[in-house]
Order: sequence, then C-alpha cells, then structure tokens
Amino acid sequence: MAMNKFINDSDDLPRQLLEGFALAHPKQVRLAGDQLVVRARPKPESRVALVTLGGSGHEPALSGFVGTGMLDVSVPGHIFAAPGPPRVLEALRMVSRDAGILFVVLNHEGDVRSASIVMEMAKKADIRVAQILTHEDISAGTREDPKDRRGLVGCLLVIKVAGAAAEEGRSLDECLAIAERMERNMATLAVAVASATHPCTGGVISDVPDGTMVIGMGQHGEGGRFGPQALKSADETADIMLPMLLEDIGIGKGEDVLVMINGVGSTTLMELYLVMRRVRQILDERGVRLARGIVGEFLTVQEMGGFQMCAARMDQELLALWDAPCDTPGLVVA
Amino acid sequence: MAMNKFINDSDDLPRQLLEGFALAHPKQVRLAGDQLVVRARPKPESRVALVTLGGSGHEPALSGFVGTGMLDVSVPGHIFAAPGPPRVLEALRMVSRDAGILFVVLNHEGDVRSASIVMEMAKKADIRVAQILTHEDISAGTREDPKDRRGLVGCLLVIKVAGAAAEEGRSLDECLAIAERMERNMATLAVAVASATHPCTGGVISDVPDGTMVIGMGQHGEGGRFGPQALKSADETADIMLPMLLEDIGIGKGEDVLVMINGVGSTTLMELYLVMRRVRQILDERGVRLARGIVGEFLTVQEMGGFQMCAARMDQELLALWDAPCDTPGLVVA
Amino acid sequence: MSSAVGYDDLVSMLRGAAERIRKEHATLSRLDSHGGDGDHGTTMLRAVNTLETTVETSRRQSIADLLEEVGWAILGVDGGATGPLLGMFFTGMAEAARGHDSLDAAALSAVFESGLASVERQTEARVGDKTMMDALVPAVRVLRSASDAGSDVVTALRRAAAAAVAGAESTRDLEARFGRAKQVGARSVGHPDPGATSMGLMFQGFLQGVE
Amino acid sequence: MSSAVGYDDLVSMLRGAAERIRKEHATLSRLDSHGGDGDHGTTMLRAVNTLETTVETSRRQSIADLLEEVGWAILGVDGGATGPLLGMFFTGMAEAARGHDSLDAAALSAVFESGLASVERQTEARVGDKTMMDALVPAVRVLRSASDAGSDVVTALRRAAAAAVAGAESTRDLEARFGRAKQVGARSVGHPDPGATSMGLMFQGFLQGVE
Ligand SMILES: Nc1ncnc2c1ncn2[C@@H]1O[C@H](COP(=O)(O)OP(=O)(O)O)[C@@H](O)[C@H]1O
Ligand SMILES: Nc1ncnc2c1ncn2[C@@H]1O[C@H](COP(=O)(O)OP(=O)(O)O)[C@@H](O)[C@H]1O
Ligand SMILES: [Mg+2]
Ligand SMILES: [Mg+2]
Ligand SMILES: [Mg+2]
Ligand SMILES: [Mg+2]
Repeated sequence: MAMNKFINDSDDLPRQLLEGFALAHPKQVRLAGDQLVVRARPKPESRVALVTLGGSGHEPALSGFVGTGMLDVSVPGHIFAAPGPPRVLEALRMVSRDAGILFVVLNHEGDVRSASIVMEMAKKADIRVAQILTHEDISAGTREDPKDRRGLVGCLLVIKVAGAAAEEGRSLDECLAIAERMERNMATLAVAVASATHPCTGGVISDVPDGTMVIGMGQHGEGGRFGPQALKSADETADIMLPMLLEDIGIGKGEDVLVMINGVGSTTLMELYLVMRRVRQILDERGVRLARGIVGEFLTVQEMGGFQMCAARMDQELLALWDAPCDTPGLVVA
Repeated sequence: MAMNKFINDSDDLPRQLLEGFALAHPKQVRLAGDQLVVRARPKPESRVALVTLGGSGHEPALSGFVGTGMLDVSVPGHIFAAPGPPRVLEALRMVSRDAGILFVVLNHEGDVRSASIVMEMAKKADIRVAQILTHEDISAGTREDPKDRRGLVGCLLVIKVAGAAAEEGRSLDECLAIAERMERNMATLAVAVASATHPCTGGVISDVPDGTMVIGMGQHGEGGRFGPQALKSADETADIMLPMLLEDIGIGKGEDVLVMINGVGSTTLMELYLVMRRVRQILDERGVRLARGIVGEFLTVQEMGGFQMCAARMDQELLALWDAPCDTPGLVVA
Repeated sequence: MSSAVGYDDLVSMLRGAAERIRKEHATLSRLDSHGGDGDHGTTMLRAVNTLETTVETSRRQSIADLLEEVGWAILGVDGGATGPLLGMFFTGMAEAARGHDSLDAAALSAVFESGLASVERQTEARVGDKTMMDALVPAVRVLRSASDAGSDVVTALRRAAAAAVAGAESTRDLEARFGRAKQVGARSVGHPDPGATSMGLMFQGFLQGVE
Repeated sequence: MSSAVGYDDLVSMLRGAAERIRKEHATLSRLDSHGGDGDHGTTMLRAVNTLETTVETSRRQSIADLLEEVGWAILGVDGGATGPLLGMFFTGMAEAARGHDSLDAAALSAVFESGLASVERQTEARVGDKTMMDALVPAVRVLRSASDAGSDVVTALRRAAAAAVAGAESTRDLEARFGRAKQVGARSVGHPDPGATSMGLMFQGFLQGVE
C-alpha cells in the first residue's frame, strides 16, 4: 500500500505545516522565534502563562490549543518527536514573568526527557515555572502508581481549565492546583481499528489486524496490555471501555462526569456520536450525570482509525472553567 | 478488507447518530419533530429562517451548521440519501413566518428532486420560501451552464453569509441576493486519494487505485472527467487545483479571495495546512490577496482520503458576514 | 388469479416486488458504486420495507387508496434520487385507479401509464439517458400493446417484465445523462444502471405476484 | 592513525557514526514500529545530520569544544526520547575531554565513561531494560577493560563496537521496561530495541572512523 498523503519534503514538514497553520488562524495564533506558536493577542504579564511541548502530527493538538483562554506558547517538535530542550527553554524565556508559568507536559518518554532538562535549565535561569504532568491512560500503570500512564487527550481538559483559571488572574499555585485536580480526576482509554502511517517513513506504525480492534493502544499505536480482539459495535465498544474508566475515577451515583470522545483520524464523527449516545445510556443506568459530552477530533494520530474515550469527574468550579470562553484553532467556546 | 467502523444497526444509524449529536452540542442544537435538527435557542420570528436538507454521513455537515448565525433547521436524510419531501415540508412549516425562509439546496439529484416536490407543496401551503441552489463543482458543467455542477463544501460559505445576514435582520430578498452572490462567486474542486466505505453496505463506494489521486471526484466518489493520475505532493496538487478555481471565478490582481481547504475524512489537518501554505504562495505570485484561509473538516465523506478546495471572490460585505459571530457544532466564530 | 387485478392481487404484486428487491439489494448497491454513491440497494430496501409495512398495516379496501398510501410512504423514506420518483410513480398510479375495484389488462395499462406520466413530470430523463426510465418506459409501453392485442393480465405483465429487464440490460452500453453517474460520462459505460436494474426487478416482482 | 585520538580522528569517528546510521535508518524506523511509533530511524537521521553539519561548520580546535558543540546541537534537534539522551552523552564526554589535545585508550575510556554517566543521570534505565543502555553500557565497560589490559585505541574500540552490537542483539529476548515500547510488555520480545541497535551502529561507526 503506497502512502496516500499530500506532503512535500518530509524533513521540512513541521515548518511547512506551521506556516499553513498560521495562515489559517491569524486571529488566534502567530509564529515566533524558532518555530514557536504564540497567541496573536498576548495575555497581560500579570497573568500566569501556559506553555506546552510535543511532537507534531497530532493536529490540531497541541499548537491548536494556543489562544485566548488556553495556551500561551506551544513548542511543536518534529513528527511524533518531542522538541529538544533549547527551543522549549526559548519558549519559557519568552513568557517568563513574576506571575509564573504553568508547563504542561504529556507523559511520553521524549517529552518528559526534554522537559526535565528544561526544568533544570529554567531553574538556573531563574524562570518561575511549575510543571504539570498529564498521565491518564489507564491501559498502563495504576492510579496509585501512574508513572507508566501515558498522556492522552485528557491534556485538553487540563489545558482548558488551567488556562481559564490563568485568564481569570489566579495565581500559579492556584492554577497548578486546578490542573492537578483535573488531572487526577480523569482517565482515558484509546481504541484502534486501523494503524497510522508515519508521514516521513511511509511506514505503518502499528499492527492492527484487519477486522480487529485494540483497546489500550495508546497514542501512536505503541500497544497496550490487551491485544487485538474482534471489532465490536459502537455500543459494545462503549460497554467495554466506559465502565473501566468510571471504575478508575471511582465515580458514583449522582456525581457529574464529563465524557470526551476524541477521534484520532479516520474514524468518523458519525461513529463518535454513536459512541456518545451509548455513553449516556450507560451513565443513565448507573445514575451518573453526563455533565458535558464532548465529541470531536482534538488530538489525532495521522489517519489512524479509532478514538480515545476520556471520562472526568467534574465539580462546579471545573465545570465553570471548562465552560469559560476560549478562542483557539482547535477549540472555540463562545 | 473488513469495514473498520464502530456502528450498531445500520438502518437506525441516522437516528442514533442524531441522538449522540444532540448530546454533544446541547448549547447549540436540539432535535425536534421527525428527526429534525433545530437551534437550541430559536431566532426571533421577525428574522428570515434558513433551512437545508441533505443525506447523513457527511458530519459535521449539514446539521452541524445549525445554530446562531447560520441555519435554523436541518433535515438530515439517511446515509448519503436525501430526506423525502414530507419531513422537509415539516421543517418549513415549523419555521414558517412572514419574514420568509431561505431554503439552501445542494445540487445533488436526490436533494433537488425532494426539494422540488417540497417547493410545490410549500406553495400550496402558503409558506414563504425562496430556494438557493449551490452548484460550484467545476469538474462538471460550465459557469455559464452550471446545472451539472454539484454542490460541494461551498454550501458552508453560502449558509454562513446568508445566515449572518438573516441574523442582522435583512429581508428575504436581501438574504437571497447575498446567498446568490456568494454562490456565483465561488468554485470548488475535490481530490480523492482513497475511497470511502458505505457504513450500511460495507462496500467501497468509488475506485481510487492505490498510489493515485482523482481530481474532480465530487462528493462521494462519483468521479469526474479527469480520471486517476499519480499521487502528487501537496505543492504540486495545489499547483494543479488552485489555478483552475481562480480561472473559473475569474479573479485578478489586487482582489480578495477566500480559500477553504476542507478535509473529507482520513486526510490529516497536517496535510491540509501544507496545501494552504502553497495556496498562499501561488496567490502571492499572482498578486491576489488571501483574505481568509479556512482549513478544517466541514463536509466529510466517511473515511475518504482527499480534500475539497474552494475559492471565492470576496467583497467587504461578504467578508464582514463571514467574520460575523456564529455558534454551531461545526463552526464557532467568537 | 382471475382475469383482473383485485385488491389482494395488487397486494401480492407489491409484495412480489419487495421480495425481488430484498434478494438483490447488495447487487444494486454494488452497481451504484460505479459512478454513484454505492447505496441504491439500501435505499431501495428502505423503500420496499416501507412499502410492505404500508401494505400490511393499511386498512383501506380500495386499490387507489392503497397505491396512494404506498406512494406517500415511499416519498417519506430518505430516498435520495430514487424515493421521490418511486413515490410519485405510485401516487400517479393511484390517480388512474380511482373508482376501480379491479383492473383488467386495459385498466392496468392505464394505471401504469398514469404512474409513468407522474414520474415524467418530475424528471427530464427519457429512454436512453441511462436511468430507471430505460426499464420503466418500455415496460409500460409493452404492457399497453399486449393489452391492446388482447393479452390477459398475467401475459401482459410477463411481457412487460421481460421488456423492463431487457431495458435495464440495455443501459449497460449507455452513457449516464442524469443522476450522480452522469459525472463519470463515458466511464459509466459497461455497467447497467442501478435504478433501471431495480425497476426491472420490481416488474419481475409484480409478475411473480400474479403468477 | 597514531596511538591516540586527535581532533581529526574524532571528526572521523563522528562521521563514521553518522554514515552507519544514515545507511540503516529505514531499518531503525521499522524496528521502532513494534511497540514504538516507527520513527527512531528518522530521529537518528536528524541527529546525525545535525552532528555532521556541526562537525563541518565548527571552527573550534579542541576535542572537548567539538564534543560539547555536537551535544548541544543534538539536544537542539526534535529528538523524542533519543535526542536528549544522545545529546547528554556527548556533552558528558566533553566534560572529561576538557584539557586533552588527544586521547589515548585510557583517556578515551574516561571520556566515554563520563558520557555514560551523563546519560545515567538522565534515565533510570539500566542494562536489561531493553533500551540503548544495553548497547552503551557494555561498550563502555569493554572499552575500559581493553584499555586497562593495554590495548591500543583501535583494538579497544573494535572490542567496544563488538560489545555494543552484541548488547543490541541481546535485547531481542528482553521485555522493554522503558520508553514507549514498555507498554507492549511481553510483546516486545522477539525484536531488538531500536535505540540499542542504533547505539551499536554508532560504535561501529566510531571504529570505522579510526580504522
Ligand atoms: N433525474 C433522474 N431521472 C430518473 N432517474 C434518475 C434520475 N437521477 C437518478 N436516477 C436514477 O436513480 C438511480 C440512483 O438512485 P440512488 O442511488 O438510490 O440515489 P442517489 O443517487 O441519491 O444515491 C440511478 O441509477 C438512476 O436510475
Ligand atoms: N528512559 C529511557 N532510557 C534510555 N533509553 C530510552 C529510554 N526511553 C527510550 N529509550 C530509547 O529510545 C528508543 C526510542 O527512540 P525514539 O524512537 O527516537 O524516541 P520516541 O520514543 O520518542 O519516538 C528506544 O528504542 C530506547 O532505546
Ligand atoms: Mg517519536
Ligand atoms: Mg445516495
Ligand atoms: Mg446512490
Ligand atoms: Mg520512536
């Protein structure tokens, strides 16, 4: 199977992609420095800034969440490859301020590695920065020992609520506390039905046998502990996945849950809506309230087939922050 | 190749999909009557209402454009099948008003057939309604004799500007005139690199040989006059497609053009941004101004690979209407 | 069957058509994937399922009322290009059936002619355009000429069904001039038109219902 | 080559490593598709291209400065899990090379040990965890023991390269305990680790540079 992608020079892909990205969203973002994505209208210095880093190839994530109400700077790496420390440090320097910086890192080897070097450097450079690590993939590790849990689409929730808090003028400690609460409140599981193609190598990056699905596939198709099973219906798949998430976050009758169904590539919005429908039925049976149901493509993995289901316990403050207005290429709340 | 889709009963698919859709966007839409999608917050009776119809399976189109600033009612049909006249008539009755209804119909056999029966019925029922047919696919028919031109993603532009005009309180005649101007100002071309699977039959609905692309493929892979050619790079593909569109709309130096790159399914945002980058370069060379560059998935065709490129001549009024706020599941302008 | 189509015969004819379509819907969708959107079979299936439900739940005792009810029910289906035409076909038939308790060959011809006329008011497609008209038009013509020549209902319908199938088959060598398939132009040659094929099946089913 | 590694020899070593990676990058990406994200080869390619550019454009005349510059350049690459570790490896080497115009076997061992120590400060992965450490650690150990046993630079590097390759090969039967591949657990068994394989290639390249 030949690669069915419209690309040019694959080495230069991230730079070219950013150029097009900036052209499409001039009201929200612009490029600065060494391929950094920053807000078109910067936030006042008195507010906490939010910075993140991560590989490209997951559009709209993560640079798509730069804008009012969410991130201040995103440091996009090459395709599936975290950016090296120097550019990340440049980003921190760019928004360094007394109010401080909340630095959102997804738990993937490269991101964590780069971030830890950057945190050391930032300390030496007297930059006030607090790191929040998102790791909510329940297919690996346990809630008690989450270091193996990968960071999946839940980062969007963390960025949204912490971003809204920062916009409101909350302190770094408060923003961090909100981010941590959101992070601990959430759980995500990915299911894959078709692999992605790496746009630089043209190689298929994971193994999903035809007619099967793999629950717990992680971000790129690294795989998980479950292995392939026969592809199931939307309802049956939700019946398997949602209870695992609800159990992980330990949510009970009468509580508020946000459920997000994030398409990762070739799986249609149509299918995601079917899954959301079943989610609501399951929650109704359990007496848990679907406070917010989010369906869309926020963090993709090229043309991979499947979705990430994220469930999060919400309280009034988190709901208000989630509902707060934002204006970014990947999410606009009016 | 087995079908890699999460669905349940395929007969019941459109209903189930709508149920999930409504759960995901309660601030913007709700369901009414016999599977009609209406605004969560209806528009005042004094304003012109916008109604459309069309097959499902193209999410977020068309029901995704219901909400403030765009449509009042969408009548979704079954997968790829226009709804029958009775439900469409129900939709018109539901928003029937002295100010009138603008009825947006995409030029596809089924939609047109159903709409024409409905228009007869509406006349008998004394409903004030004006129809606008969108037909901007330059791969078929000519600008002078556009009856064979299919309606592609350009409907979004028409719905957006006419919807904004209606929201402002313009009369039916004015809204129709704006819709017609937008319609005549635009041109679209689709390119496919991979076929879609029909979710009800599991069958592949068009023929795109591996390693090739088909320019002028239309909405579902009906095909067009060009036939397959070897897959080209993002730049080369834009170099072929954009000039054909610019020529069709006859745009010249110093004029303002809006270009929209609409992903139809499995083609990534990443690739669409690369295409947008090249679009800007081509326009720069010709001295045409990229007034707005729009990139996203607005009208999809299941997991089909490829995109639709739409170019439209803009004037100050159309730009202002395009930029006006709207709040719909498929497009939010803050 | 007696020499005329009564209410129960009409019900059998409609059921016969539904049965033929149900058996062949996968083929019809496949045919629609050359130049169409691959759904003609599913659309026809929805239409004939609705047809059957209507036939079953209808308490009307007149032929005309049943035909009209069937027509409206099919119009109510999400039927793409097919539904409105098929729906109008049946409502058109109803008009000419009004007042008849049963239809002899001549009356049946008139009823089918009225259905065809109703379709012709909806579309500009004619014989040779590679649409359902290529099956429908000759079928109705042959029905009339057989009845004019004194054939009984069964014989007339047998010849009409043969004409419909032959007409459908003849579309194989044509270029589509209407519907989605129009766009592929010369590349539509080589495959029979799905709508014509399903019309051929419907007529075979009508025949089956009276045999 | 003389009995010690001078500036030009170091340049050859670095170029040798770049050349080996360039030849095998497709294999490395393929290895990374079992449990990883299929990009280790492209990432390494970016790293060694940067390494070569740095070597070519550097006007520094000291071994330590060159190593430090290479390390920082690789840190500046979008390097996923690999870049930071590889970058820190070279900056770590630079520390021990400070003050040396050339490196005999003993000094070279010390330089590599310092590089290894720098990597070990970044990661908790050790031998047996199915990472690049499985190639790097034995290579550095063997380099030291060969030099302690009086081997010359070339012989010591030859034995180190063999140890790196053997270490890489040994990862085939291991379960990954770090990096993306960790998640597939037992299913990582059967394929050598991409990072270990590329480290084996780097050492083969170092050797090639002095041979
Ligand atoms: N204008 C028309 N007049 C008559 N028949 C038509 C016309 N357009 C399409 N058809 C028939 O409809 C068939 C396709 O029906 P179907 O696939 O159900 O609809 P859609 O094209 O909306 O998916 C064609 O094979 C053709 O026979
Ligand atoms: N914590 C770690 N310590 C040492 N080596 C690691 C670690 N994590 C990953 N690696 C090495 O990195 C390799 C993968 O590198 P690469 O594919 O370039 O990075 P990424 O996983 O970010 O795509 C693995 O094969 C492994 O050898
Ligand atoms: Mg990677
Ligand atoms: Mg259809
Ligand atoms: Mg069709
Ligand atoms: Mg990798």
